Amino acid sequence: MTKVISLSEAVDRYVPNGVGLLTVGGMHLHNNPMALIREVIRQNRRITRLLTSPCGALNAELLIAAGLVDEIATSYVGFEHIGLAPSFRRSVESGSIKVLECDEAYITHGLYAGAGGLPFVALPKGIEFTDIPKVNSENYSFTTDPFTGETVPVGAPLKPDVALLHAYQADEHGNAVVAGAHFVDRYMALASKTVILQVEEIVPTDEISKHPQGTTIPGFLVHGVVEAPGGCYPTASHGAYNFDDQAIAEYIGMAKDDAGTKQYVKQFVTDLNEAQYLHNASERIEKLRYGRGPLAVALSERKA
Amino acid sequence: MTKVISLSEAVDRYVPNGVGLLTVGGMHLHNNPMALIREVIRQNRRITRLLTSPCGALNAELLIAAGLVDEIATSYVGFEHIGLAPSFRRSVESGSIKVLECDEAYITHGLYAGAGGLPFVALPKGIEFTDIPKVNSENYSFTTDPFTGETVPVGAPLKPDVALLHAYQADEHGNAVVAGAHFVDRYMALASKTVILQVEEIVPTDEISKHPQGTTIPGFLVHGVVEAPGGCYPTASHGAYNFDDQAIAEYIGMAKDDAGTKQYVKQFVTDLNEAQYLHNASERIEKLRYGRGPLAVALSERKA
Amino acid sequence: MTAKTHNGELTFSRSELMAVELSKRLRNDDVTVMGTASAIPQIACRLAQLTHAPDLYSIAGGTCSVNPHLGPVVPSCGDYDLLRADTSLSLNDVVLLEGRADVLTVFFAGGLQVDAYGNCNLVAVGDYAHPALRGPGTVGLPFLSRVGRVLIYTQSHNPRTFVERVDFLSGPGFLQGPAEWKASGLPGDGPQLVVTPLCTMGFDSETLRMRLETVHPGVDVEQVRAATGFDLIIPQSVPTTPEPSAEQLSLLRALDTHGLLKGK
Amino acid sequence: MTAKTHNGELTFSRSELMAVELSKRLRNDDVTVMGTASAIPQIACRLAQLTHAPDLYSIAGGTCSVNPHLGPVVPSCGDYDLLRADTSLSLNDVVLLEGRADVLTVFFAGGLQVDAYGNCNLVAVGDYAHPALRGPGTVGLPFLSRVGRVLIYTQSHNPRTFVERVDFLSGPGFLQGPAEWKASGLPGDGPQLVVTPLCTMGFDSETLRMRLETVHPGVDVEQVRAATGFDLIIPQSVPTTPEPSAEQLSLLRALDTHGLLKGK
Repeated sequence: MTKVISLSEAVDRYVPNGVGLLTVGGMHLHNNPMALIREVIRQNRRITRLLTSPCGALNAELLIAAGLVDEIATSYVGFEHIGLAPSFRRSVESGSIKVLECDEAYITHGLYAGAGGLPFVALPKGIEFTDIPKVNSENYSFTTDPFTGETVPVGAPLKPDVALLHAYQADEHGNAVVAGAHFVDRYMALASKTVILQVEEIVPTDEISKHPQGTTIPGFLVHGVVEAPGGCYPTASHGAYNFDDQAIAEYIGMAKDDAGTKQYVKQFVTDLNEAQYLHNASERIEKLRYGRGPLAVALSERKA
Repeated sequence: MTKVISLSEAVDRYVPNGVGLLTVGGMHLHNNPMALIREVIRQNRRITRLLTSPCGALNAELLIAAGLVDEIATSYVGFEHIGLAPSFRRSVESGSIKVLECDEAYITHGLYAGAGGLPFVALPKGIEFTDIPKVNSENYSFTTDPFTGETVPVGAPLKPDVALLHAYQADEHGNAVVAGAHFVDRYMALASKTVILQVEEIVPTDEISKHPQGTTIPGFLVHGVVEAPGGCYPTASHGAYNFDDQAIAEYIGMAKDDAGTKQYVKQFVTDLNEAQYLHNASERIEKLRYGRGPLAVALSERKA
Repeated sequence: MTAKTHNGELTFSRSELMAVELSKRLRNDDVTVMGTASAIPQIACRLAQLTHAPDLYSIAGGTCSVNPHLGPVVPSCGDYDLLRADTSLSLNDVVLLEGRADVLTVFFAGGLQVDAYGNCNLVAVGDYAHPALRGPGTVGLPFLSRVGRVLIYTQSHNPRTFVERVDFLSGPGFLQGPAEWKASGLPGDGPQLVVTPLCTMGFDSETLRMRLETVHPGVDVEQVRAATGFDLIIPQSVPTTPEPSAEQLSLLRALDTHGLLKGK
Repeated sequence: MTAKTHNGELTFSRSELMAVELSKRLRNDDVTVMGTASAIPQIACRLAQLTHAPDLYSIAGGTCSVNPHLGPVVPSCGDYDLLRADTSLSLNDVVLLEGRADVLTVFFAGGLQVDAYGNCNLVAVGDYAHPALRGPGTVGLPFLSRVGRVLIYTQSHNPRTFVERVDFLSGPGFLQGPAEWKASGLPGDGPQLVVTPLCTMGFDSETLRMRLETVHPGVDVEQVRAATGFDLIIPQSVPTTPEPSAEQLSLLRALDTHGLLKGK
C-alpha cells in the first residue's frame, strides 16, 4: 500500500486548519522541510501551536512571517551566523505571538517522553536557576524526587499532532533514510500522531533494505511521503545540497518590516506553486550540491 | 595517548574488588564481553551489584557461577531457546544472591536517566499493575505528576561505576564501531563512570574516521581498550561470528549442580589464560564465522 | 487440501500449527513486536506478510530490526541475521514505542505461568522470596497492558503453566477481572488469544476469563480441561483447529530451513 | 616572532586573536562542546589539537560529530561537512552528556547580555513580556551550570552587552554571587574566561565578579572600562594579550580557507 502522495494532497489531508501542535523537523539551516512548509502557507493552515527542534530556522520563521502561528514552543529561532529571524523577533516584541520558552534539553527529553508514553520527564538540576521555568509553567513544573526527597524540575511530554519532516530517501511505504545528521527528527517521528515526510527521492524498497542500518525511520510511523527534490532549499538537505546564505540574507533583508515580509511571502510562496519555485531556484541548488567528499561517496555507494 | 591495555591489566586497574555497580554489555547470546568477564573471574573480583542489559545471558551467569555476585539488577538472565541459566536460577532459589527485579523499560530509561543526570525517570503507566515495584523499592517508587496531579511510577537513575563492553573495532583512543545491533551498550557507555572495551580488532584512527556515522562510541567515554579477537565466544560477536549453542548447552549441562559448576569455572576459566582458552575454541569460532551476507559485505567494504 | 501422510499421521508439527494459527490472527495494518526465543511468532509474521497481510510490520525485539527478511528463521531474537531487514530501530526506540501504546498493535507474549485472566509470570513460581522455580525475568512483559492486542503462545500446556492466579504478576492480562481491568484505564486491548500445543483459547467478553476456542487435530476437549489448572470456559461446541494448508506449510518450511519448528 | 605588516598594522583580525586566546585555555584532557555560530571555538579547538592539546575532544553541537576534521571551517554548527569527523553522536547523546556533568569539561557560551557574574541572556532584553529586543532563544545554555569550565566569547563589547545584571537569566554563571552560587550545589566550575574583541577577562575568586585580565594589542584599559556596563574589576597592572605567533596564524588560516574570521 503506497503512501506516496502529492504535496498539495499531503497538506490538504493531514494538516487540518487550526492544527493543535505541529512540529517541523530539521535544525538550524539544515533539513528544514520547506516544501511542506511552503504548501502549508499556500493552503493557509492556521497553527495553534508550533514546536521546533532545539534550533528552528526558516521552518518556523516563514510560518510566522505568513501570520499563521498563534504560539511557538522553541528554544531558538534564528539564522545562526547570518542573523536574527526578523518575523519571529517582531512578532514577539509586538506580542502578536506567544512564546512557550523552552531549552534544548527539555525539547529533547520532552520528545523522548512523548514518544515513550512517559507521563513527564525529570530534568537535570540547573534549569531552575534560570528564568525559563518562571515564564513557562505549561511545559515546566516541579515535583518530589521520591528517592532523595528533593524538589526537582520536570518537563511535560511533547506529543505533536502532526510532524513535517525531511529525509534523504524513502520507499513508497515511508521507510526512510536520513543522510547526515539526524538532529531530533527521529524522536519527532516517534512522538507524533501523524508524520508527513518529504524526500529528495523515492526509491524501491529493495534498494532501501540493502542498508537497513541506515534506514532509521520505519514506514509504520509515516502517513504520507512526498517526493520533493530540492524541497529543503534555501536550507541545506544533508547528502544533497548546502544552504543558500544569499537567499537567507535576501529574506532577512526583505522581512525587515511587515510590508516587505508580506511581499516576500507573496513573491516566493503564495504566488508560485512548488514546481515554479523550484524552477526559479534550480540553478542555485545545482551550485550548492555537495562535492564528492567522503560522505557524498558513502551515499553514492549506497545507491550503486 | 593510547588507551590500549592488556586484558589482565584492564581488570587489575579498572575493576576494583568489591566494585559498587558493574554493568556488562551485550544482550541475550550476543556481544557478551566474555574475555573481560573471564578475566574478572580469574582475578576473583567481588561484585557488590551487577546490572545487565534488559536480557543478560552468559555475561551475568558466569559471574554468578563463579560466586562473585552479591546482588543483581536485571530483567532477564537466561539462554533464550537453549534454556534457563542454572546458576542464576539456583542462586536465587537458595537465596544466595539478591535480585533487584527490573523490567526492560526501566533498565533502558534508567540508563538514559543515568547518562543524562536526570534525577529519576517517570515511567509509562502499567508497571504499577505488576508485582515488580512491590518487590524492588530501591529502583521503583512513585511520585506526583505535577501536570495532572496523578500518582505515577518512577525509576531511579542507573549510574554504573564500571561498564564492560564489547565493540567490533576501536582505535587506540577508544573510538569504537559497533557492528550489528547496539542493544543498550551505548547508553551503558554514556551512563558509566569507567568504560572498558574489548574489541575484535584495533584499527588506525584514520581507518575508523572514514565512516564516522558508524563510529558511535567516542573515545572520551572509554578508559581502556583491550584487543580480544574471539572474545565474545561462546556468545556471538556481531559482524564476526555467531554464538555456539553446543558450548552453551555444554555449560548448562555441567552447571546442573554446584560441583559441576565449579568444575566448569575451573576447566574453562581459571585454569586457563585467555590465550589458552581461545586456542581451544579457535576451531569452533572459525566454523561460526558469519558468511558474506549483505552485512558482512557492508563491513568488509568499511575496511576496504 | 489436507496435509497427512499416506498412513494418516499429521504432516505438520504442533509448533508449525501454532505458527499458522498465530499468523491467521494478524491483520494487514498490524505492527507487531516479539521478544525472547521468538521463532514461532517470527514465522507467523512472515507467513502473514507472504499471504494475507503484505503490509504488516514486525519488529524483532532483540536486534530491533523491522521486517527481518527471514531466510532462514533464526532462533535468537538478537541474531545478527535479523538485521537483514527493511529498517533498523534501536532498542531504546522500541521501548519508547511500546510505551506509546497507539502504534504497536500486537505483542507476542508467554510465561512460566499464565492465569485465567491472561496474566503472565516469567519471574518466579511459588513464594517470591523463596521460589520453587526462579524464571529468567520479565523483560518487556509489563508493556502487555499498553500495546493493542496480546497474543500469548506457550509450548507447555499443563496445570503448572495454566493456573487460576499467577504467583507473581509480571505481564498484565485482564488483572483480577472486569472491575480491576476497567478501573485501570490501561490503553491496550488486553490478551486476545492463547495458542498452545493442544488448542487455541480466547477470552470471554463478560468475565474476561479464558475460554476454549478450538482443539488441535487429535486433541479432545477433556484432554485440554485436564491440562488446564483453572476452570476453563468450554463452549458447547468446540471446533477442531483447521489443519495448515499445503501452501501454508510450504511457505513456512521455506522460511524454516533450519527446522526450528519441525517435529516439536 | 610577531606578526605585523611592514607598516606596523596588525596582521591578524580580532576574531583570529579571540580564537587563539580561547585555544590557549584548552587542555589536553578537555572534552569541549559548542553550539550555534561556532566558527571561533571550532577553530580554537582544532588549533589546540594541532598544537598543545592533541588528545582534546571537541563536539560540534549541531551535527553532534566528535572532532570534526575542519578543512575548511564551516559557519554553521549543523553543517554536513562537520560529519567528516572521528565519531558521531546523536543530539540526544550530547544533551545527555551535558546533563551528566562529569564528562564534558568545556562549554563555549555567549549571549545578547553577559553580566558581572558571567550569567548569560540569549532570550530577551528589557521586560520579558514586552521585550525591547527579542533574542533567538537559549538553546543549551542552561547547562552552563553543569559542565566543567565555561568559556564565554562575544563579538560585541559594549555597555548593552556587558550589564550589571542580565534582564533574563538563560545561562547560569555565578548567579547572584558567592552565596547563591555556593548554595546552588551545581556541579560545574562556572565561567572562567570571557573573550571579546577588546580584551580577555576572568572572575575574581572572592567576589566571583568579572575581572580584566589582558587588553588586546592597540586597546587600552579605559576603552574597556567605558565599553563595560558594570563596575569591572581592573587590577593595577593589566598586560597586553600576546599576539598570535606566525605559526598559530598559519595553522589557523590553513583551517579557515573560507576566511570566516578574516578581517572581523
